[in-house]
Amino acid sequence: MTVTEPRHATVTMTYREAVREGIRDAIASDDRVFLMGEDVGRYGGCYAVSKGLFDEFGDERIRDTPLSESGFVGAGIGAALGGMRPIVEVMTVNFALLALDQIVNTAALYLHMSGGQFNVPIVIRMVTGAGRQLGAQHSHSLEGWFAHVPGLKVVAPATIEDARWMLASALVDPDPVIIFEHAALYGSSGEVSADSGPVDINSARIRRRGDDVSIITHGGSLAKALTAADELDALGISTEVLDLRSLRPLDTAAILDTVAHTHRLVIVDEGWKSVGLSAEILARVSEDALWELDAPVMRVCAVEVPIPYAMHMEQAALPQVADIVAAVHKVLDR
Amino acid sequence: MTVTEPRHATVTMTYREAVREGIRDAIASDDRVFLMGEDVGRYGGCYAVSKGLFDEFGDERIRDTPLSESGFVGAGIGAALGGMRPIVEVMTVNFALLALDQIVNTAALYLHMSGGQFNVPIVIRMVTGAGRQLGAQHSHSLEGWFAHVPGLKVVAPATIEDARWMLASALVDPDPVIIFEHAALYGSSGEVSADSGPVDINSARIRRRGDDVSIITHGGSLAKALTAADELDALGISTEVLDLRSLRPLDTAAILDTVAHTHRLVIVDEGWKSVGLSAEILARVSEDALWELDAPVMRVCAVEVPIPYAMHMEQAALPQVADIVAAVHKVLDR
Amino acid sequence: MKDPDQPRRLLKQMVMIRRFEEKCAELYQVEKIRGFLHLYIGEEAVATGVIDTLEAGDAVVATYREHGHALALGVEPGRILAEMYGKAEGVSMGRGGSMHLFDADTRLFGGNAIVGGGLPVAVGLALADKLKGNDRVTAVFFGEGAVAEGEFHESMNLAALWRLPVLFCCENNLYAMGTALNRAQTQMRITLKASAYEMPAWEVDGMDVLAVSQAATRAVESIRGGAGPHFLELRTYRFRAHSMFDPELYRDKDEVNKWKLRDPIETFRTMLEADAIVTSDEFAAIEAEVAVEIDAAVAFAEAGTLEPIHDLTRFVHSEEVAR
Amino acid sequence: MKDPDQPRRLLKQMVMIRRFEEKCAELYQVEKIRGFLHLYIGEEAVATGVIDTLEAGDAVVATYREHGHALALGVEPGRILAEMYGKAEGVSMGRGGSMHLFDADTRLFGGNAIVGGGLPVAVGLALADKLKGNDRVTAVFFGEGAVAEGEFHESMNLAALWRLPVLFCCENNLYAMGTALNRAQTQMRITLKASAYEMPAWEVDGMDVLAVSQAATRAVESIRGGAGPHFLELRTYRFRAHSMFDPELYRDKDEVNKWKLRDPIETFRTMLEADAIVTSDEFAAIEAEVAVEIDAAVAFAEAGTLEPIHDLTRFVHSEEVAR
Ligand SMILES: Cc1ncc(C[n+]2csc(CCOP(=O)(O)OP(=O)(O)O)c2C)c(N)n1
Ligand SMILES: Cc1ncc(C[n+]2csc(CCOP(=O)(O)OP(=O)(O)O)c2C)c(N)n1
Ligand SMILES: [Mg+2]
Ligand SMILES: [Mg+2]
Repeated sequence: MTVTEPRHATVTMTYREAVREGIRDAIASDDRVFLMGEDVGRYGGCYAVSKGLFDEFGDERIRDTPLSESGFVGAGIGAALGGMRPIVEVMTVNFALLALDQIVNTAALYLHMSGGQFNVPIVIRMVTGAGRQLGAQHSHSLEGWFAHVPGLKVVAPATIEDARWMLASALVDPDPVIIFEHAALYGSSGEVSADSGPVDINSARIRRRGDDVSIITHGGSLAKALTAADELDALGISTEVLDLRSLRPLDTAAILDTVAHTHRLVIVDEGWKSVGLSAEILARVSEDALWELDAPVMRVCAVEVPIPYAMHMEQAALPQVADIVAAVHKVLDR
Repeated sequence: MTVTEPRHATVTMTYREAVREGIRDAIASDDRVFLMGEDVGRYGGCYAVSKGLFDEFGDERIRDTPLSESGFVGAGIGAALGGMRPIVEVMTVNFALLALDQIVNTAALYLHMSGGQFNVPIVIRMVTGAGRQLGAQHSHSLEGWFAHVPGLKVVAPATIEDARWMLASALVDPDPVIIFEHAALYGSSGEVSADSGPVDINSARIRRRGDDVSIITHGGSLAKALTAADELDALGISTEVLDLRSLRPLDTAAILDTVAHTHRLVIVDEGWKSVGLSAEILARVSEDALWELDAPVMRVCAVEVPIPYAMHMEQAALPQVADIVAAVHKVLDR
Repeated sequence: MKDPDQPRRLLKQMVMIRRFEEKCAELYQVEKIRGFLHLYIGEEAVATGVIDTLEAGDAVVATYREHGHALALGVEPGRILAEMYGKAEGVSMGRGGSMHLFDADTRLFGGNAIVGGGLPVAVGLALADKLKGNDRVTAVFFGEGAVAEGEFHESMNLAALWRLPVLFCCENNLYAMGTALNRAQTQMRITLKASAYEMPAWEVDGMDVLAVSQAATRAVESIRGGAGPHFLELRTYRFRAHSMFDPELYRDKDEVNKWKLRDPIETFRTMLEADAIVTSDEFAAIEAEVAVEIDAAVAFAEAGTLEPIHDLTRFVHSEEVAR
Repeated sequence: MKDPDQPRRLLKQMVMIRRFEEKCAELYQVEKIRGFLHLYIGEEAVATGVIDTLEAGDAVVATYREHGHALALGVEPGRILAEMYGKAEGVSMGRGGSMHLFDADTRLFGGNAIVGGGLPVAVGLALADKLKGNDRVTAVFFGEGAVAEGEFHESMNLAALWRLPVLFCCENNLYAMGTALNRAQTQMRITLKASAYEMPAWEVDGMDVLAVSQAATRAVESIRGGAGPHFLELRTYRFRAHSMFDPELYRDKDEVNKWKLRDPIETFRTMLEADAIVTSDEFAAIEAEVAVEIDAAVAFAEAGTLEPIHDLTRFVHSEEVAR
């Protein structure tokens, strides 16, 4: 039986509001869900994401924590084991380095080590990325590290729609899901379906169709890739842009499909190049679609240097639209 | 002026003894060097590496620490900043997850953030790898994580010779060096030059020459690769084996050279495949030597699952000689 | 004594742990058990006394030295041994081994082999209970070595701050592998660490199972009464090496022998016999029962099967359908 | 008072920090300074009082709120400001910014923006001094928020255990971003944390620069005398927001105003004037000197140059030749 899908109503909001609405929804609709992290409550969230939620839900469900990343992430894992559905906010991935033991040695391993008895339905949100002159200790992009670890799922909402709805899907997932929100996105705004409900969080999505070359990217770099595609369009180069959305598992089929379609590939990742996410995408293409390639793949990544404070140096260290455009020219040899 | 290199005298020892001799040498010859870590002293080291050194050098230079990975690794960094040359032993990489903040946010960044003022001449040794039925929390191979981070150097001695002499080079290096020792290697023995002194720790080395196919590997997997090469030899397949030795920086030239020579490549890495070290090697080959490849590259890695305890399952999870042989057949299509 | 069965129960439990682990040591020698094996011999009064006071629904988080805790919780010896054999019938299906005993039925949440790693998990389990309004307690066991870890400190603070129903059980056996407590802490009165979090903390003779039971009972009652977390320092000693690989260079035989005079089973048995609560015949009967159970456990483990290799990638993600 | 110049010196130092940071706030508004900017206004007595007692060769490890510490150490204001401008003439060549001031000459080892991250580093610096037989002290500054971090606990324990020459300076300004101390700790007497490591610890009025100086002097003397690490809890308050992004929803104006009555500069100046140690003319002269220095600093920063982009990959590894 085929029914005509009703066109969803849409509303306009910022990425920040979208994340907040997702959290509000989840807490309002499921007693087991609560938000926990540093300054998520009275302060309103370091990036103002949870502003207002403390007044709405109180201190049990919007729980401020002391500065104890390993402690409260582990407590979130324990609460998940105890039947809750915690959303744990680690302010930024930079501080998550203090919580990796719990994320990797506990959250990712308990299901397996217990022979399937204990799954860990935790969602860990964290901010990632650079670009605001915060210096080397506040500018890491370590999504690739997490994407390396079996037992974790890793997603990166790049659009307002995904910011709004991925959380619901992550909370339905019985296993640990890490959500990376790029700091630069919070202020961006756009249309969102008003009632999508959980969305698929395992698949990549084409954000722009094109025929000459593919760009694969995620998170904070999507906007740059789309801008580059616009510029290239003006030059008569038709660019396809694939947003990975899920970093673990990677949607290999979608990756191979776009390569099979355009035969030329540029990968854009704000993380460092060596042993990063871009390497894995390149590796999969080479393993499974080597003969589809009409040119070597190019990677546009952060320069392999701690991210400097000075604006001109920071910008030079990060992938820019011009770098993407140049890489496309290179793989097209024109 | 060319002189005939005198053939170095050699001695036979185990990998464990080689590491110990390296440490003894370093401490005896430089007042600034000391060894610090959990149970390195009175206990003799968790893997008996430092056995006897406590009696020889005393508790200041063979310093037992409480169980505080972040604390004592950070203290090692501070001591290095203060003019010492600490060798910090983190019992295994599994516990290093507790020290990553110090390794990444301090050791790797201080030189850069200080505009070149403060280098951190620390050496951090840790055991890596699986294969002894220690279960998921004691079997990680996370070399790839460290190899991702600018500011670190990462080496993996796979031979007795490198176990003996890489430490000296790491201590000469003005910046942080991480040394990965695979647990399975400690009991192996072989010949070592008696007085090599610091060796180059930036380059890979061919461990076996061959013409039909290349295997690139490191650390605990080198022996498996060499065994596979022997088996393949019996079948008339000539295999070249490259030992990476340095995981950051990677010796790209050596990687490309062997590919240019054989045109077929198998990468063996005990770490998980996705976003691991093997991906980077594959990526570099695809970027810079795509047209040299006569077949897609194959990766032989750990299955993407936490390492199980049961022997048959653990062995099934890890790269085996048979897997390497099968991969070679596949890339050779015979 | 309120519960007339308790003495015999505690005694039998300790004997069971002791004989079970002696068997494990044997089986390790003949390579039926592999990997790391940490024996609890000498420390039986601790798990026995504490866990005896817990109720169904309470949770336990333990370390890699957790056979005693699993047995005291009532996990079947055969399934524990099968786990160490790496058999599919093991508590963790052979995926975990000696260090990773898990059991959903008795709410045993590991078997955690990262020193200090179980502490935040216990805090979270208690948080879940508190949020749900359950009247449950989570008991977490850890060695005195773990007290130096940052995770210990963060967990203590969180539990105290949120007044969570956690019973912190520090098994102070004086050594962390080869590191004596005085090489790890200047302030060796571990209960003072708890005071820094305003947490009630008592020093308990961990070689005296009744003392342990009494302290734990008092603490658990207080926790259930809403008084927040409590801390027990249980002073004990391991009679064996840290693991099967330890040459024990760091302590001398005299010290070990002195502690063996305080063997928790011997002293308790002697007391019970003196008080005519358990006769020597009854004790012999206990030993006999235990021997039978252990034989059955070995038989069970031996008869166990190996999980098929094609199932290797199970349990990376849950198998629930409703995603 | 033994050192007749001290009062005027301390006063001027505090005024310098205050005016410097007021200028920073202005420059942030016009986007000359970017990134995170954390002001020390209100807390000047702490860095001023402690650092005044240190000697050349001693080391300082600070946080992201460290302009005051750098100035008190004698780092040139122009080079600090140039750093915040991202100029090559900055103390860290523009690589670090406000949160990462480093200076080899005065042994300022950061400027660490990971809460608690500087503590183990300080322990290590002190370890180096102890191993070398240097008679040096390392002072490490951190907020009361850092006390919850595991790295705090591990560092305290190591320093105490090894009797290292560390002066732990906890700048207790009652808030960690928006989290009041009573939301982070049950036991709010922070000195009791130090007691858990048998470390001498004193509560000090951090709004009174002489009290700070006296406590620090006593502690530093004791440390140099070989008594091991000491702990100061310096009770203070930040008058401004946590950073330039903070809407300050978590505390009310009344509280802030009450603390402003205890402004460390005002109270000290009033006292010195009452005691006729510094006249109001002299104070005006200090302000004038400071204003000149700050103008010079701004001019220096403005005149600074941008590091060439092709140098981006410098300082990933050292440039020493002898590898
Ligand atoms: C984080 C971490 N560091 C180091 C180890 C290695 N290790 C295993 S047991 C142990 C000693 C722990 O001592 P304690 O906490 O006193 O417990 P006990 O073994 O005495 O019961 C060590 C260092 C580990 N498993 N985890
Ligand atoms: C490990 C870590 N967690 C979180 C942060 C974010 N953060 C920066 S400053 C701060 C508050 C610290 O408070 P406190 O230690 O009291 O110092 P204060 O800012 O009051 O001087 C926080 C949470 C961080 N930088 N590092
Ligand atoms: Mg112990
Ligand atoms: Mg504060």
